[in-house]
Amino acid sequence: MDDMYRDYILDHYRNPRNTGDLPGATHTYHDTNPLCGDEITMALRIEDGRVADVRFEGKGCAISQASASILTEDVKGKTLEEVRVIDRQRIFENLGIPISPARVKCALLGLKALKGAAWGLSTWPGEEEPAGAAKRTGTE
Amino acid sequence: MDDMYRDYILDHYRNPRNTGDLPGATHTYHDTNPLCGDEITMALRIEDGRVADVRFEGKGCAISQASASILTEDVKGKTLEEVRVIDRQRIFENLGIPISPARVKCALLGLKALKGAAWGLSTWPGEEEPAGAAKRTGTE
Amino acid sequence: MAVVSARSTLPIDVTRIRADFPVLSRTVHGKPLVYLDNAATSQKPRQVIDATREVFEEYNANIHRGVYEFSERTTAAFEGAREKVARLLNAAATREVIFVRNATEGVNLVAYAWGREHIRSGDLIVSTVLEHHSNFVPWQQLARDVGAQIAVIDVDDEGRLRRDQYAAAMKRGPRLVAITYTSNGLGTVLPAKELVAEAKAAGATVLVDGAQAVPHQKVDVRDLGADFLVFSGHKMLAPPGSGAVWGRAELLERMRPFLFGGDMISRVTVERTEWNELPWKFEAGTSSYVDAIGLGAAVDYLETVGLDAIHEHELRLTGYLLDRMREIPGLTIYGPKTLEDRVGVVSFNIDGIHPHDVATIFDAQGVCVRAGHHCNQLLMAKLGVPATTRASFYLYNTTAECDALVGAIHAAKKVFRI
Amino acid sequence: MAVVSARSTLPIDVTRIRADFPVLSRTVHGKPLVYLDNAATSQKPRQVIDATREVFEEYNANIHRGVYEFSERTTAAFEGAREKVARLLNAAATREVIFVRNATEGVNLVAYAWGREHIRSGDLIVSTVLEHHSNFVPWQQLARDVGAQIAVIDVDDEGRLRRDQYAAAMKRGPRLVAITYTSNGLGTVLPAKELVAEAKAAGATVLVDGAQAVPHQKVDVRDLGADFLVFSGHKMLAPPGSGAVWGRAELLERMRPFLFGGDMISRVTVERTEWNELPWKFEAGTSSYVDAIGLGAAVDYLETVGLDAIHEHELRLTGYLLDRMREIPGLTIYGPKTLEDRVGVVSFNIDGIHPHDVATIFDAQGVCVRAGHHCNQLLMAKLGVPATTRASFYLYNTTAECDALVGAIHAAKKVFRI
Ligand SMILES: Cc1ncc(COP(=O)(O)O)c(C=O)c1O
Ligand SMILES: Cc1ncc(COP(=O)(O)O)c(C=O)c1O
Repeated sequence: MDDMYRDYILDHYRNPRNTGDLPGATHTYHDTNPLCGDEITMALRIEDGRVADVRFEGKGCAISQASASILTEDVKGKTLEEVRVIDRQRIFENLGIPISPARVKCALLGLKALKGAAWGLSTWPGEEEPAGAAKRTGTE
Repeated sequence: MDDMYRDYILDHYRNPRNTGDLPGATHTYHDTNPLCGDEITMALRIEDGRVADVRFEGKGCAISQASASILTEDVKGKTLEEVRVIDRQRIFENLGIPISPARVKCALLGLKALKGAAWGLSTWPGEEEPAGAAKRTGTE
Repeated sequence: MAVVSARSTLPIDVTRIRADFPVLSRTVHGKPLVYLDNAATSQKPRQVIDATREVFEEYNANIHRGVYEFSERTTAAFEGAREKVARLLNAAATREVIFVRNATEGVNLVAYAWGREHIRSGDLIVSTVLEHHSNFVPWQQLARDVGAQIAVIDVDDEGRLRRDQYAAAMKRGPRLVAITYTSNGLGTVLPAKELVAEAKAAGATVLVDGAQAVPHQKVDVRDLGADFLVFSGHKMLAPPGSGAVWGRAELLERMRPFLFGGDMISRVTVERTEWNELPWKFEAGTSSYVDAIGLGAAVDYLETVGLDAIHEHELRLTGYLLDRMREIPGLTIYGPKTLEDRVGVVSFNIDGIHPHDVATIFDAQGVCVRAGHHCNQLLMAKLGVPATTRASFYLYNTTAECDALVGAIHAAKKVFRI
Repeated sequence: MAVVSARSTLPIDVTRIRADFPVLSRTVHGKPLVYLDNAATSQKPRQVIDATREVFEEYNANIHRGVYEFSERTTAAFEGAREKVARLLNAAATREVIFVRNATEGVNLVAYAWGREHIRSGDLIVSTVLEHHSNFVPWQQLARDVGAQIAVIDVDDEGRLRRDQYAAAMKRGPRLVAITYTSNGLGTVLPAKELVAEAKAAGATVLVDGAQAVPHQKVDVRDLGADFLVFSGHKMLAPPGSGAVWGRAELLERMRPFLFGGDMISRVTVERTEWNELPWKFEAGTSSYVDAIGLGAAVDYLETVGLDAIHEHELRLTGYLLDRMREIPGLTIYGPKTLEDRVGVVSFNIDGIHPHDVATIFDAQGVCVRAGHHCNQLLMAKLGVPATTRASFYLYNTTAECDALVGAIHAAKKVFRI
């Protein structure tokens, strides 16, 4: 487990970067994972086709919050083209920890909110699960 | 199989006793086994509480037709009280052959029509299956 | 009567296949089992039995949302089965496959969730006299409730659909066409693709009952062109409790759910509920996930043998049996006279013996067939009989079993002194 | 962490019981499995697994109407399972037991077949904040469709039903009361018999969701006095795909069928259909007969151990775990503080750790629990949390497993440096 809940993950969870209101935000999107109640709002200020600033607000598990926090660091200053190619693999690499199938939705919630903010899209290149992966949904 | 389709069964099937119209019938009842399309009409002439005459008409499998034919022979002349006590066991004894669970409904169709004729009842003492017996119904 | 192995000229290796089915080596009344009731349900190979037992013994947990390894494994096996079914049918997307108990529930799902929304008073529903009750009664009841009409297309003397009547019905602008692919009563294979095309051209929504087709031949939903297809797993080597509705995603997306409860929701408040995504929107409560995993294993098995080979094998058996039966006097054989439009099912009557008596005598020989109306009362009315005796094949049947059936027919005639 | 055997003071012989469950000797991430997700689904004993395998290997055939020995045997096993369920519930008649896939389908059956006939605009439906989505969303949707109202009775701070609110709702003359017996989210056991009596006195029809009660205690429907009871087999040692609606025969007789198709008819013509008798009138198409046979074997198993003994065993485990957890700082435990009104379920949160993280860390220790809203979003809203971590017991659990859970809580706090 120390594999997964490493110091930097817990640090991002407890001290998330780039949080709070984003004055002058040009794009904002709120997304939730209703299965666990995780919520993330991503706000972007896009200037000249670049992410001039990014902030998020959220609550939820360590994985979703750390993942979103790391993602904001990753996208700041990037062009929209560079942002577009961020895929699930990149998120996993950013996290640098093993993500079990049940936790994939947690890890990707920030990306989903980001893409919603940037494009208002509900699908995002590279966000889809690869064939063969089982999706998670909620029952007992 | 020769156990089951004995000469007297086939004889009752091919040359059913007491068939045709019953002039002066006081009680008539038609019943079907929709699973196989078997049909039987029982007609009784009750006089002074006795079965003065009985006739049936039907079509269907050898078991249902032979059983009805034998039953008519059994009840002729009986009092209603004597008729009332005829139960499934009596039918099986009258038939004198092994009846597998799937054929029970065939064997009892005549009794069902008879009781319907005599009492217009849908249950008959002793007709119910004993606890533990599975009923048959129709699907593929 | 021993069941001998199939000759090497047969398209599949029946001896090897039979070894996979434990039940096929059982005896009935001291005779080797000759199982010819496959249109009712199929037997199961060890691979399917083991797949279901493995879940229970190795990693069982409830699917979806479980944040632990067993639940992840069970979920992966369940969703993997869905992908296998989607591939088998060549569905455009895995989410077009909804697991249901059986074909019957599938038709009802469409009748409730699509039909009650779209079929209005005065609308026309087109059905056929070949339909199993499961693809007729739901529409009859819907029509009754909303005041729609049903046109029941007839068959000709050989049990082929009356294309003239069908074409005429299409001119009346039906809202829904609900037809079977293969008749369980006669073995008639309908020209489903053509019928679907005519119906689509007429503007109808089309449901195809694939219960007797998906187990026995390659069915490609994209090629077929219908809107919905239903089938049952238990008729294709899988456990009862498995089955699917395939539907076009655009339609399924717009449909309101049918059953409400756990797993099919995304958010519930006192006032309102938001639905889950496809396909889970239609899968309320704990699915029969072990049955579905069994269906996945059954699909693997069928694809390994090959559905084209299975179809060819059944064609040969059907031809062989029809030839042998035509030699026997006093038989009425129903359905098409040629193999062109029929497969896998031979319905018949022995003159002077009721089908129930036939089946009882066959049983004493170890030969299992159906006797009855086969949930085809409209067809029985058309044939003018209350019931027929029906033999139906699957991949593990042999010509020796056809011979056993022929022997049983002679035995029945002997018992009845005919 | 070894799972040690239960002491002889426990009401059942857990060591012997555990030996019947193959999965319980498996390991997860190298640790012995500690399965504490029984409210989601139960594990299966060899007796159940073998009963289902035996069908497939020895005598499988489709049930009902088959005029041959295999079909008779399968039918007898299937109908025998129904009798076992009827006896378990002390039903007045076997035909009051209808097999369905799960509790969810059961509620929907009643909502469609009874509800859509009897609930009218302006009528009142009474539900509770404890309901599983499966016993809430069907009524919410029905209410929406017909313009009825829903009153959702609240719970007090310990998760006990607000009897004052309930009594007030009864004064409003509800048409239907749909309540759970035992809460899957908190383990609260409702005073079902009293609630049913109040509802009946108010003239309501009453459905009781027995999904978390029937597996864990003796439920006697005649004593309970309700009109309908639903439950799922998979939560009581049986395969998923099995479950039942029990209903009072007078009501079931008058209800129109829910699903239409094969087996539930007695006669079909183009114009109309006559229904089969109870219970088959409500069982359209090929039933999950192997799952149902598994349910019969599960009932046998539970009755051999004894439901009172199981209940007592779970009470002790619940008490033991609550005591041990109360020693741990930084935990919030939901539900009644005493054992009087709770059993089998312990829902909690570790301050500062989200339940999903808790479950992931537990999994690494081999401890399987649920993390989430448990299909109880109304309850979560009431508790003011998006999710909880939930441990739930069954007959095979041990105090050593409670200790393992406590160890996992400490491990989670350590991982999170709390
Ligand atoms: C109280 C309660 N009702 C209903 C259900 C639904 O059960 P199923 O998913 O088997 O239909 C559950 C299962 O979690 C439950 O706990
Ligand atoms: C053509 C056809 N449709 C539907 C069904 C119904 O299948 P199930 O009973 O599995 O729902 C059958 C089964 O006999 C069938 O042959």
